Amino acid sequence: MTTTIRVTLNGDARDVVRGRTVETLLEDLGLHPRLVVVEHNRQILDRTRFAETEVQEGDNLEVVHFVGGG
Amino acid sequence: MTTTIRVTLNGDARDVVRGRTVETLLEDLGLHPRLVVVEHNRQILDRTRFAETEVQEGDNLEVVHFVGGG
Amino acid sequence: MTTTIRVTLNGDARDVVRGRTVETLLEDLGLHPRLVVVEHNRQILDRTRFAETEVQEGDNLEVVHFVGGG
Amino acid sequence: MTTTIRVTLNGDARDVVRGRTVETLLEDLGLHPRLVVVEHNRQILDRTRFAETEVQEGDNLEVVHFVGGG
Amino acid sequence: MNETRFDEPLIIAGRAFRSRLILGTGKYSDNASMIRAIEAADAEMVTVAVRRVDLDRTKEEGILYHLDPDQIFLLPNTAGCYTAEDAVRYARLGRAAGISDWVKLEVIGDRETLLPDVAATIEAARVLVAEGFKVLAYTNDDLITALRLEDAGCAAVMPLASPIGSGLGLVNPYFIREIKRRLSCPVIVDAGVGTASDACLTMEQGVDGILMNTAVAEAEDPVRMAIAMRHAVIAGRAAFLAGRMPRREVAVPSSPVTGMLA
Amino acid sequence: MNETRFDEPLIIAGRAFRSRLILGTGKYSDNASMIRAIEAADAEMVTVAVRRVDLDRTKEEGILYHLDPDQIFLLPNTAGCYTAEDAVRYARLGRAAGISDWVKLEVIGDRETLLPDVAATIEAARVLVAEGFKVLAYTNDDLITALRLEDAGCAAVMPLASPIGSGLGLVNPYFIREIKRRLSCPVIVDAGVGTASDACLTMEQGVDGILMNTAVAEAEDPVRMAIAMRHAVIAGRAAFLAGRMPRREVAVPSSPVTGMLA
Amino acid sequence: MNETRFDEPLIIAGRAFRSRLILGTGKYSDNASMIRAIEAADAEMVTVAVRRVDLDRTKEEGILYHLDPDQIFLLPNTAGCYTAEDAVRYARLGRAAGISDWVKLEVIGDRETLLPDVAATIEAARVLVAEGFKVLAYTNDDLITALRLEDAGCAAVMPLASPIGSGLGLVNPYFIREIKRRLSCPVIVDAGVGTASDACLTMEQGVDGILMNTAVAEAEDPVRMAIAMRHAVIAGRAAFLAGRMPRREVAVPSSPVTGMLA
Amino acid sequence: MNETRFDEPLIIAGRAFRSRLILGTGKYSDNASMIRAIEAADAEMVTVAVRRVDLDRTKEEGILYHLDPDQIFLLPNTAGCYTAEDAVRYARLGRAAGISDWVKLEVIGDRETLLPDVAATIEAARVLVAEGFKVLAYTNDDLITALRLEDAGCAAVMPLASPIGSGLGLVNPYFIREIKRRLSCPVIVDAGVGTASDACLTMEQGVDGILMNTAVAEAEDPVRMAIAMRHAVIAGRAAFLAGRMPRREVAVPSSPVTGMLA
Repeated sequence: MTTTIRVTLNGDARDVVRGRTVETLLEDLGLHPRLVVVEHNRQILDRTRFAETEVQEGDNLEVVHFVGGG
Repeated sequence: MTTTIRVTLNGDARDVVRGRTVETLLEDLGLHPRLVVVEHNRQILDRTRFAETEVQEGDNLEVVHFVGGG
Repeated sequence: MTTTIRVTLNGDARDVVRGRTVETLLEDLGLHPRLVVVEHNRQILDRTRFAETEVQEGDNLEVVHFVGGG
Repeated sequence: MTTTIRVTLNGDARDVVRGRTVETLLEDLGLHPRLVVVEHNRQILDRTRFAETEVQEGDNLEVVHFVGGG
Repeated sequence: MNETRFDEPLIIAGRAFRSRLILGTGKYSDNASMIRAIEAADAEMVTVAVRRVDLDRTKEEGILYHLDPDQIFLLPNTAGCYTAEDAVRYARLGRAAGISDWVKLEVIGDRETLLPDVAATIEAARVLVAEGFKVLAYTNDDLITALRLEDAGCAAVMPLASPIGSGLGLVNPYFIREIKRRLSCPVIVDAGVGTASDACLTMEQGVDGILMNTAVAEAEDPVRMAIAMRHAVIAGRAAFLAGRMPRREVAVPSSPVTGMLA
Repeated sequence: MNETRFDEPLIIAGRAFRSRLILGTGKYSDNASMIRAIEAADAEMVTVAVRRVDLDRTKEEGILYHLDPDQIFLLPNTAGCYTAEDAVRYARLGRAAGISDWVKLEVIGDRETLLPDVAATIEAARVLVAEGFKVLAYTNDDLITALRLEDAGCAAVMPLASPIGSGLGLVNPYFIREIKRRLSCPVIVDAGVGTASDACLTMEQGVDGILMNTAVAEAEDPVRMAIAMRHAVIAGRAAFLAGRMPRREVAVPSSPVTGMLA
Repeated sequence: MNETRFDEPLIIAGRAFRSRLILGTGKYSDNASMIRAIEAADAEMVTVAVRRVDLDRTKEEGILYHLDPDQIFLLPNTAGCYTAEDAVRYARLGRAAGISDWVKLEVIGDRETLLPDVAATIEAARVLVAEGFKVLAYTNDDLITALRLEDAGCAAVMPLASPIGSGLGLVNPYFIREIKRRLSCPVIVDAGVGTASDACLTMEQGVDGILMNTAVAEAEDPVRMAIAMRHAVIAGRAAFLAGRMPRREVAVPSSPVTGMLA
Repeated sequence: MNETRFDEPLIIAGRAFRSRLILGTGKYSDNASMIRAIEAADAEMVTVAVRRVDLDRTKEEGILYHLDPDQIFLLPNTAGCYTAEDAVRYARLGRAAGISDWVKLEVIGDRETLLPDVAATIEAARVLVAEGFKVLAYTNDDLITALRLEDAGCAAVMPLASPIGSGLGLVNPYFIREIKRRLSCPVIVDAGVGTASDACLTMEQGVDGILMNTAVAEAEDPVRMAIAMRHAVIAGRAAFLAGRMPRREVAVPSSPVTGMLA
């Protein structure tokens, strides 16, 4: 059993250490959970569930935030 | 049995002698069959069938033609 | 010798007691010398000369002021 | 006595054989008298006088015509 | 090159028209004026409405007493319809007259402005195209709707210049120009033209033709205005094809700047 | 009523013109195009400039080699003159050509904008009228100046639509309309028209004619634009005479609102 | 009466805004300029877009690093969405940021013109309203669509002045005025304003506010343009409330005509 | 940068003005409204007319009973004069009031349009400048005349936007822009502004200020319109200084096109 899993993160395939939660994954990426929104397999993931949600092989994660726009 | 039937003609109730066809009804009204179009109970009636179509009690007839319009 | 002279004041003929100066004439009219300008026989009369300028028979006086305008 | 005279023709100094009339000068220039207008020393020269008008030393001639214009 | 040869004919649904001016036949003070205006305008196609025969009045009102479909192409409209269903019904009645299977489709969305209900128009267009109609669809100046109407199979798309009967002219030339640029089918501007310069300016956007009614019928002198409109449409078309000079905020002399006298 | 009969002729200084479109002859790529454009425009009068004969080049450039004054009325201009004195000189030279005593007077006040010097124009007009000229005076769109030019005896007053060669069209219709309303002599709009709709809109103000040059000469296809302008001037004139419908911000149906089916 | 007291606040979905100018936050050369422009414009609400975090670049790009939602109301948009489904997805993501349940809905119908797909916009609006969103819907200038969006429960309807980023200004004041006249919900004009006079003219139609982005962000000096826009919106609003003088083609003196000297 | 610091003061004849809005004082329903409008407009200079004292009526009508020349700079005009001689006479009377040697010169050429007689205006300007007046000369929108007035030594040139009291707004922005571009002295647009967007658009042409009267005095609510005009002038000025975005007929998104979700 490998120690990494493969997920799709913002459209790109990415290897992630097995057992990371969304919260720890964001930490790894240097992102502040309060400043992003996460869509987990096409469902918005409530911020309160970041800590309990473990990233699984094949997960599709979208991490978005607000940028300048008109 | 009465000799007239009641039909709706262009929205108005009207008594018509029993046994009139669309063709003879138009004649009674002084209308040229070639210059009008007849809707019979919400179905357009082909001009070739005016002679054979007998007006029935309760029929809804719309007799229309072209008028000036933009 | 009559005690009045006839002058033209703002376009109208008007009888004025002989011996009035421009200053006293303005007083008679209830006008404040500082708020009007006087044209005396087509010449602008300096305000400092109102007191010394006696109104003469046949004088043409224009008394003007500022009004609302665009 | 030289055989040429100097004139100003359309702004340029030009040597012309002595004794030329306006008519013969135009001929020399290949111009049709009916299609041009000549100003001779600032006076318009009537076409009927082209033949009789001899070009003199120092004359100022303007030969103009119609061109496209708006 | 004369006026009849500077241009190609307008082709709609395979039918060629020499004239790019289509007239409505409503609102004239009398039929004689209407006939004379149509002739003066040199129109080859006119719109007509479908209405109940008035059984209590004179039969003179039927327009076929006045216009010969062999002489002038009649385009039945669905004016006055507020639903796709109604418009389809009127279109079928118009076709049943036996003249053609063309229809000027309009589905109105609002009684005050007579602006089209574009969703219902698209819906009706699909039904009518499926039934074999040649649909010329009146619409607003929205490109997206125009594209959908073309996709639906309309024979021509007819965006407005401004509201029906308003005479406000071509309010949004950008949108009309963009519609023309993006569609492949003929684009006929319909409604809003008020006078000749409006028609001329509209044609200069490159559109294929204009349909108008009130501007002619309600002019003080409809026949003279019909003459005006005929020339205006030709003028605008020719100017579009000619390619106008550039606009510039500097002046440029028309006469030579050289050759001046000293 | 056809296009030649809906209108009176234009009368200037006692001379009648069927066409209300006057063309300039400058800026064409070649003389053949110019000739064909004049024909396509159906112009009866064209302007020409007075310039020195170029003694070193071909004599082909004289316009009388190309235009027959018996066929088309030539109107000499004073283009390029910046003083009343110069304009008078050029006018006299133009008259000496023996064609007519008409002149299109222009006295320019500024090289960048080619706007007229109205004081010098009025001065020159007085001199020329006294010498028996028929003066058609180019001017700006100022009513007061136009009235003075009429008082000076000008045969026609020619206000601009916008600067010469700019193609900006009729920028100030109010001023042009007011000039026309107040003057008795013909008012010919001169300069600034860029395309057919400009010409049409200008004629709709009621003016008597239009003089243009660049709009035709610098169109991509001058002959087609000449056709456009011919029709545009007729269209605008006819629309003016016809009397347009009112503009209104409410819609009014063109088809009957009664007689709808239930 | 001073500038803060001549008017009522703008109320959208129960929330009161003193400022009627909403700014977009895109296209600024840098965040500092954006912040200063927002301050200079005195805007209380700005739009933001929802986009993927760029995992390979600096995290500075998140706008929450620069704007404090407690200081300025952030309105997430669905810019870039071409289907109702996508727009709903983006709206939900925007709401999940936890700031508010407001969304500026836009569903684009065409990549070239960025014009809205009105059918898809209405569809998405219905879904989002049912989910409790406060929907401010970007749309074209079609009254019928605007009425449908209001019927769908939108908190505000946002018709365009002209295409996004075009700077063409208010092309069709008639349609905008009619939309405002007929809707009960706030009407905010969105897109197309290019300079201050556009904003002023737009507000003079009676609309409740303006949303703009490019006009400020792409001005040569965005902060000065933000000042301009702040004043222009106030000016247009005050002029609308004041009731303008009539237009007339005759002159009327401003100074008394009596009391002149002889 | 706040609104008082984004701009330089307006300097006329060496005197600095913070406000670029000059108001006329005619046509108000009552003096109290006039005073409040002047305050709301934040004007520093107002025009006044010279008229005979009405000896038979109340003396209240003198404007110095209402306006304190130490608080607001009064600019006497020569309104109502139809000759250079009359205008000079009125200017002298105005100066004799002892407030300043400034005059707003106007010499009218026509009672219907109130358009200026430019020849007489230039003549009067020369006389008055020679007598030491600071002449602000009302004129039409002709560049050549404006150049002559500057040459004559005018302290400011005041071209019209449209006729006095018409409210038609800025009809010819090209001419006004050109006048501003070519003159060195201040250019103040005078007459014709009808509402706030007119004022804003006028200032965007780069001119130095605006004088208006009827637009404020005849608004339904003059004080609110004065507020509108104050902001409109600031907005137009700031927008001019800011440098507007380009106009383009293609759309450009305001939100990023990258970073969209899959």
